Amino acid sequence: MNTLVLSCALVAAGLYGVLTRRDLVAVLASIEVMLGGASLLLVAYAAPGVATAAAGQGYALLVLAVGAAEAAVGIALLVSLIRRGRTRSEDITEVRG
Amino acid sequence: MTLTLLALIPLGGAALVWVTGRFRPATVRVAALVVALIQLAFTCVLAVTVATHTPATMTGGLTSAASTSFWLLRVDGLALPLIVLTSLLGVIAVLASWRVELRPGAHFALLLGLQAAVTLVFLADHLVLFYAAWEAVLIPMFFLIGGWGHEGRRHAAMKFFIYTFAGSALMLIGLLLVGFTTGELRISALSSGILDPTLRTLVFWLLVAGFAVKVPIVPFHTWLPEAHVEAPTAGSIMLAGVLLKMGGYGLLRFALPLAPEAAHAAAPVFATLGIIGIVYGAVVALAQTDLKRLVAYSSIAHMGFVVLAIATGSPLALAAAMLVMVAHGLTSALLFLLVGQLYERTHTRSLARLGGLLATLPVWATIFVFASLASLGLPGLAGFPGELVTFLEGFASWGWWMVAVALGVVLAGAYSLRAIREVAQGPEKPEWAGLRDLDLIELAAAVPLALLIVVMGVWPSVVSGVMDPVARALSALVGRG
Amino acid sequence: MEQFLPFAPAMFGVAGAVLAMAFDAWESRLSALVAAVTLLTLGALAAGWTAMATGLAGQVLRSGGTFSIAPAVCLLLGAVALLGCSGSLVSDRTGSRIVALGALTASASALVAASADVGMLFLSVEMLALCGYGLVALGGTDRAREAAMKWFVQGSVATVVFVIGTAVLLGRTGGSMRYDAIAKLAATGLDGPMAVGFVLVLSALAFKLGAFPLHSWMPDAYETAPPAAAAIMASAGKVGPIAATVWLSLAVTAAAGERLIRVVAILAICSIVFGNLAALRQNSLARMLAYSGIAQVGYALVGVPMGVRSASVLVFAVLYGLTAAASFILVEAIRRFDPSWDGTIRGLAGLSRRSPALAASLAAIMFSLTGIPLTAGFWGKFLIFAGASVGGYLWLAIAGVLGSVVSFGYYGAAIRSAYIDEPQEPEIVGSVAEEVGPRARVAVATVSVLAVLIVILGTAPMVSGLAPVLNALLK
Amino acid sequence: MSVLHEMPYLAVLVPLALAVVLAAGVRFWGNAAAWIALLGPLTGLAVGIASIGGGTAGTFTWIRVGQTVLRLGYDANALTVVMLLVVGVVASCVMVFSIGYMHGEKGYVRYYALLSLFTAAMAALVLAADLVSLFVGWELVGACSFLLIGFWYAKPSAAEAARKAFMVTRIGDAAMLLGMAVLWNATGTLELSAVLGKAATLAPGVATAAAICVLLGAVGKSAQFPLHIWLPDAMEGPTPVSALIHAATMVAAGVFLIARVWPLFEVAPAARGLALTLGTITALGAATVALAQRDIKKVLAWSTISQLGFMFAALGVGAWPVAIFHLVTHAAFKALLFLSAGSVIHGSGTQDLAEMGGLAKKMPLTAACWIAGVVSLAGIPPAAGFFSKDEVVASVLHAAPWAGVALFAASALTAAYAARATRLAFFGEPRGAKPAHESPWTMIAPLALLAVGALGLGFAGAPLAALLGHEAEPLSVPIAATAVSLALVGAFLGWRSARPEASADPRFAALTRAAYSGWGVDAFADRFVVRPATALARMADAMGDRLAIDGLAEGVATMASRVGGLLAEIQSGDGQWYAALMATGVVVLAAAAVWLVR
Amino acid sequence: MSVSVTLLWWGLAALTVAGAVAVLLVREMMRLMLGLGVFLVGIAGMYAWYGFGLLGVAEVFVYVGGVLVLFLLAITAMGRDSESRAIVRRFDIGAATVSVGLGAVLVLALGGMLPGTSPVAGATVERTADALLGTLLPQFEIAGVVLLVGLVAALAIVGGGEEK
Repeated sequence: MNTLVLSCALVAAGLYGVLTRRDLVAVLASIEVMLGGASLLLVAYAAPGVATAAAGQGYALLVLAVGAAEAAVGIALLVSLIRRGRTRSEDITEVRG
Repeated sequence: MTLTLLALIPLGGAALVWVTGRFRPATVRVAALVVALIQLAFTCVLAVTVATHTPATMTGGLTSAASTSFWLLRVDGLALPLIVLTSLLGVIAVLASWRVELRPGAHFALLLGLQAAVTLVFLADHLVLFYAAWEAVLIPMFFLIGGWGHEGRRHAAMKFFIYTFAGSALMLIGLLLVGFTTGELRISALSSGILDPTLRTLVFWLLVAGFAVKVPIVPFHTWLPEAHVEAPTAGSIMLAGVLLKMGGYGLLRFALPLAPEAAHAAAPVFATLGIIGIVYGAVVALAQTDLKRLVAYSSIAHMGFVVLAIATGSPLALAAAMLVMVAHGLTSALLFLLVGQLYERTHTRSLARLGGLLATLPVWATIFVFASLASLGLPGLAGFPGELVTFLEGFASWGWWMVAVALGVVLAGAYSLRAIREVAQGPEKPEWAGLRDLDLIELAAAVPLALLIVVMGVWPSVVSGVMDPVARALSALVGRG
Repeated sequence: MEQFLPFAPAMFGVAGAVLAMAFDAWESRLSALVAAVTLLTLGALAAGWTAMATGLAGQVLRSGGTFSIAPAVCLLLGAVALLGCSGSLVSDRTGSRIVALGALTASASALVAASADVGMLFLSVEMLALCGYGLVALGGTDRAREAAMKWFVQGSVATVVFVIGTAVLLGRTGGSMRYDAIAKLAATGLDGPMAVGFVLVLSALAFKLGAFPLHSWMPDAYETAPPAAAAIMASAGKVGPIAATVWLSLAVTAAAGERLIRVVAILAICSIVFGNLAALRQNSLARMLAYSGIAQVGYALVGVPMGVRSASVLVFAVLYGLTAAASFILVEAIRRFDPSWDGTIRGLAGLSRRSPALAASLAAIMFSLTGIPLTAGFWGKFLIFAGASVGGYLWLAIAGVLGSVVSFGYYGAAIRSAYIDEPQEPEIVGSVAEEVGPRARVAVATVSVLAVLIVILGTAPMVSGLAPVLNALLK
Repeated sequence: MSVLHEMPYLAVLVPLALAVVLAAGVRFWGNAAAWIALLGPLTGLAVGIASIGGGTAGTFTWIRVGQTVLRLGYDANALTVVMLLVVGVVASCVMVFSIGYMHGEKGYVRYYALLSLFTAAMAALVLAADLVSLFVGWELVGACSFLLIGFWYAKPSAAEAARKAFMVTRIGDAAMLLGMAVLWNATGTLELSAVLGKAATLAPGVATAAAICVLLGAVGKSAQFPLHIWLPDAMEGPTPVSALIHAATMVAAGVFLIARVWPLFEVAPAARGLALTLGTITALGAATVALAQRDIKKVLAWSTISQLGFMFAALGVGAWPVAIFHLVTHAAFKALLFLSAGSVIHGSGTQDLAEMGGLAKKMPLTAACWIAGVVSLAGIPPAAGFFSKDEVVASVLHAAPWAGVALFAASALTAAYAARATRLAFFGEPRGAKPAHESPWTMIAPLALLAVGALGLGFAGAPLAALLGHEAEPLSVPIAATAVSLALVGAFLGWRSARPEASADPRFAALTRAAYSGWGVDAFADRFVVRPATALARMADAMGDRLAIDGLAEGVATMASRVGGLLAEIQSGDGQWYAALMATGVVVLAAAAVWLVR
Repeated sequence: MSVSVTLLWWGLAALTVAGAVAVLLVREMMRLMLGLGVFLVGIAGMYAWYGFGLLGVAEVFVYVGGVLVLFLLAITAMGRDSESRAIVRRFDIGAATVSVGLGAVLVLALGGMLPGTSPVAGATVERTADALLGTLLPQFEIAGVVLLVGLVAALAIVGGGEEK
């Protein structure tokens, strides 16, 4: 129960950050928080059964890898924006309608 | 094979004409005329063959037992008159657009394509093929209105397409329910018993949605005047002449047989709408200031007779529905043709500006007077038999409500005579002095129609006879036989 | 070894991408393009071959029969899109990167379509997503980078949602997340967690599809991405997720999920309404296509709850993918043909006179997207709505057809501009078209071929019939 | 001869063919047209003569569906023969007369083509053996009347008159359609023999309804109150046309129709009563109006209405043979009067009584013929009019005294306006602007022929009645005496009160004006029927069609695109809002899922 | 299960929550990164607590050693203008509702399916390796492809930034 609540709380908190932080850096960081909470849930569900544990750890590793790749891409995007001097979410509201 | 040819001749002709248009624009119209005439001749031969054969039906297409093809065709007394009408008006439409300078290749190709699609609607013996043809009709019409229409063509083309598409979309659902609950996609195999009783009313109204817009039944008619006013002459001819008939055809071909009891239950509604259409169309026509709009509304009134006749449902009445459809096909086509020829000369359709044309354009005006009299249902001309029979039979079912129809008859006189008064009669206007009267081509378009209008008036059984067996079978279904 | 056969098609694509990157290092974009296109085509052929040889069933990737069709189509569409946009791909500096990421997108989508395991699905979907961010960013403009960033943020949330779903399913199934395992479990009855797990994964897919309300990235992305990228994302990039949605839904709901599957119906109706209405007011052709894409996804989802009948969804997806690719290649072609074009629908005025071929293709494509008979698009909708109306979702079918009616409001507007409207300024384009002509030629040719194909696919069944699909529907 | 006897429908086909021939060669025939056209009525005449004492009948199938058949039939019975003779004679006279009258007119050939067409239609009407073909003829004569009244189409007044004539009669025709529907519904056929055979067995309500509908049709055609308003305007047409269509034949068709379907009225007393009432009102009212007219043709027009009223009254009391007798004599003397008027107009160049006077000296022959007609009209023995009108009055008086009295008054007024018009036109000082001249022989000859008829036909009463299978009532001296004396008194007063100057006797100015305007029926119709109808139409178009119905359709479209605009607003460009949106979606879906599998 | 283990759990939980809160609220970027680092370590600890030592280690290496560094580079590239502008907060309430809603729905829905509460020795490195090279081999390979894609995408983005 505790873990469930904890990870859900982390996800919720991360989401809140994603939705409210203005600095894109902070937004990306909040995403990492969400992801962390989610993979914690994955681990927690996988842990008990001996059979699932291995698969769980495997999957968790894959998720981790993917998360890293995503983070890399995200930061690349961030940098390419920063180069144009746009670091905050209100700087990127041009495309609309 | 024969029936397949019937659909392919205009289609191939369209391609041919289009190609010709790329290289020899001058000869396009001749090519188109030749194709249309071949089609007409072919249709007439076929018509005679089928009509003299008993039972008066013919099936065609890829009908081998193993084939799962949608290409199934069939002609019977219900389709035959309309197919002949289509081929005839095909020729007239080509003649009517003889002087089209703007991209003639495309124009004639679209005309022939339209003709092919409409013919296929009446030929189809497979639900999917029928629907495909039904929608395919919209495409050439859309381009005809949009490409060769008048000032408001942008809006009119879209409105025409979307409005009628809305109706037929619901119709599609109805057809799908029919086809996929019964597993039977052959139209000729759709008998009354085949459809699950709980579905019938639903299916009936879904189908009617499509047909009602096409007929059009008041109050789903407002696309018609706009489309007519903006469409080029040939477009109006095909639109009034055959496209509207698709609605009546659909009602007779699908709505009645599939859900007879629903149709029987809905008969009062349809009778009411028909009567409303007759009176309302005439009343509104009376107020028009644009000649073409006036004719358009007269179409609505006439199609009201079709609806009323179908609602009445007795064998004679159903035959009358066909009579009115064919008669209106000829009359309105002639009227739109004349209006178009007039517009080519005066570049106005405003009743206020026209007048005195009996002196200016005697031949044109004489034919116009003739056509108007035909449109008000003068005995001896095409309009009379169908409307008379509808009236007689309608009284049996709807009693003194026919007083309203009688009023409609009077009003029909009112707007037709108004048109004559404002356009043909009155002092000659200097504004129009020196307009040239109809030339040979234009006469070649108008005179045959006029003659056929007389023939239809004197010898209606040429149509009702073919319709006879179908009419009896149908009205037996709806329990009025 | 045989379990790796299903990889082969996608791997061709990946190899193509790698080659493209390599060639890019030597700045030889043409060879990069050729390599990618060739390998994608080979991949498609390979997938087709695995379809022939049924029974090759990997553990987590399936192939054979219908499971190979979607991947084949993804790869083929990728190839076609790249070919169609070769003009800019060869000329622009970033061309080869677009080629590489495009090839990867196609491969990823193929993997998505072939996945038979939620974990595999997760990975391939992420792959698809990463390609997407890259492709949009390659638009090179600030708007493009902005759109990519926003998409990335939403995409990350989707990833998290997917991970949670995976976690739940993993915990439920105990180790294996293969569809068949899930189906076995679902057959014993669905409980809350199971349902949530499924729905979370479904949401992640819906996000890739761009179903309302998970659609927001689509208009921005399609509008700002280079046409080639948009063409691939809108065609190949959609077919995979649609197929995956069908397989997953079948696995979860075949046994006991009739009620649960209504969530898909909700998504469908929302997408149809929103997409069609929002598209009505668009000026930019690409953006209009994006919004209409939301509606199209809605139609596809209409077919998903049909259980066994949902095979028709694949037909729809394939035909839609074809048309969508054609539509974005068309955008590219018009740009090439007439550099002065501002990308708006109104700007198409007079196209029919400047380039009859392009105008005719535009008409065919738009009619096909509307679902008018005699075009390929009709059959997709026909089958979907047929299935829905007899499958107990009549209201969805009616909503769908009415949506199609509305859709002509904007598709038709495009045709109207191209054929009916008079161009505002007298056309100086004639001369420009001359010198642009050669560069536009490939694009125009591709579009024309696709348009012809659309019409042939639309008319041929009139004669040939659709026996297999119809039998599936009629039973 | 036998051919004509076997194929009475030749009376239709020949003039029809001639009409087509003439129309085809409208630029080619020139003056020959008259002689070609003349063949038509002569054929009719011949057929009539050939069919005296039993003609042939037959049918063609028109529409057949299943068992139900609509046939077009012809039947040359006695009544038909009489009408054929009348039509043949009058039409021939008119055609000959027109040679002179219409000489040099633009559209000379068109004129004769239309006359032939009319002859054909009229023959079809009288030959009809069933209501369908009768209605065909009925409408076609109406159409011909429309085209002939509007012969001078460039003249707005003529065009208006033509439209009015067609519209008003069409109201009656619509009613007649209803009557046909009633009969078709009740008897399952429209063949007169069958219908009339079953007439006795009809439910009284049905019979009355049908009879009244048919009567209304007749009222429209025969210009009875209140549908008489078209006839005076119809005088815009060429005068010979007025003589043929609007005096002798077409307007009499109503009388013929009722006589033809008499068994129906036999069982519908209400309809008979209505006929009597309307007939009497019309006879009296129209006579008073005629008294106040200044246009010689208008006088005759109102006189025609009045005389038709006499016939309807006779029909109303069941004396249909009498009505037919009066129809015949009236055809003779009224055609005569119209043609004489035509000759006068031709000679003096005006048709305003105020500008004539003293024409008797300039145009003696015309004057003589006119006077013959007037005498017959006024019912002075031994002219034909005396006998027929006397029989009418007698029979009406016998059945409905009040109506009889009214008719007495009417005949007195008849004599009065006849005398007045005669004096103003032919006697006193010449007031005409330009010198009048006598007309050519082609115009006088028909006049002479008709004059003979107008004076002599009175003795045809008995044979006619015999032909129609009745015996004529013997002349009742007291009634005759009263009538004649009344007529003389009326004539005397009319003669005295005749004052040429435009303004009437100041004492009766208002009265005269009211009478002149036909007691305001026209104005009433215009204000309470025509204008409201037009206004309604405009409103239905503007409010109903454009605003409401089309507005709804268009409104849906606009609304859709409006909503579309609002929805597109959702794409605010704020990425975090997008994320929020999608997160919300996920939450909702998850909740929905839990709820669905609960 | 011993009290110490439970306490350890609570300690780690506190650590992660603290880090998360920092990420949510701290304005100054460097401190925020510090918070993120704390959070990641906490998570890694949780993995380890569940007996997924390998995973924990990987987490530390990849994230703390990789991702976090990237973040720092980005921040340095960004310069220090970040907190110069006042933090305007829109639809906080909405965001809060959505976030809490998501959490709540998940908790409620998954309430019936509690995760493990105690570490097990199931996921040994060997077993995991077997899994990865056995049943999960396809996924493992595709994960490699994904990383490749990430590389290409990143390259494309950063490299593609120049023109126009």
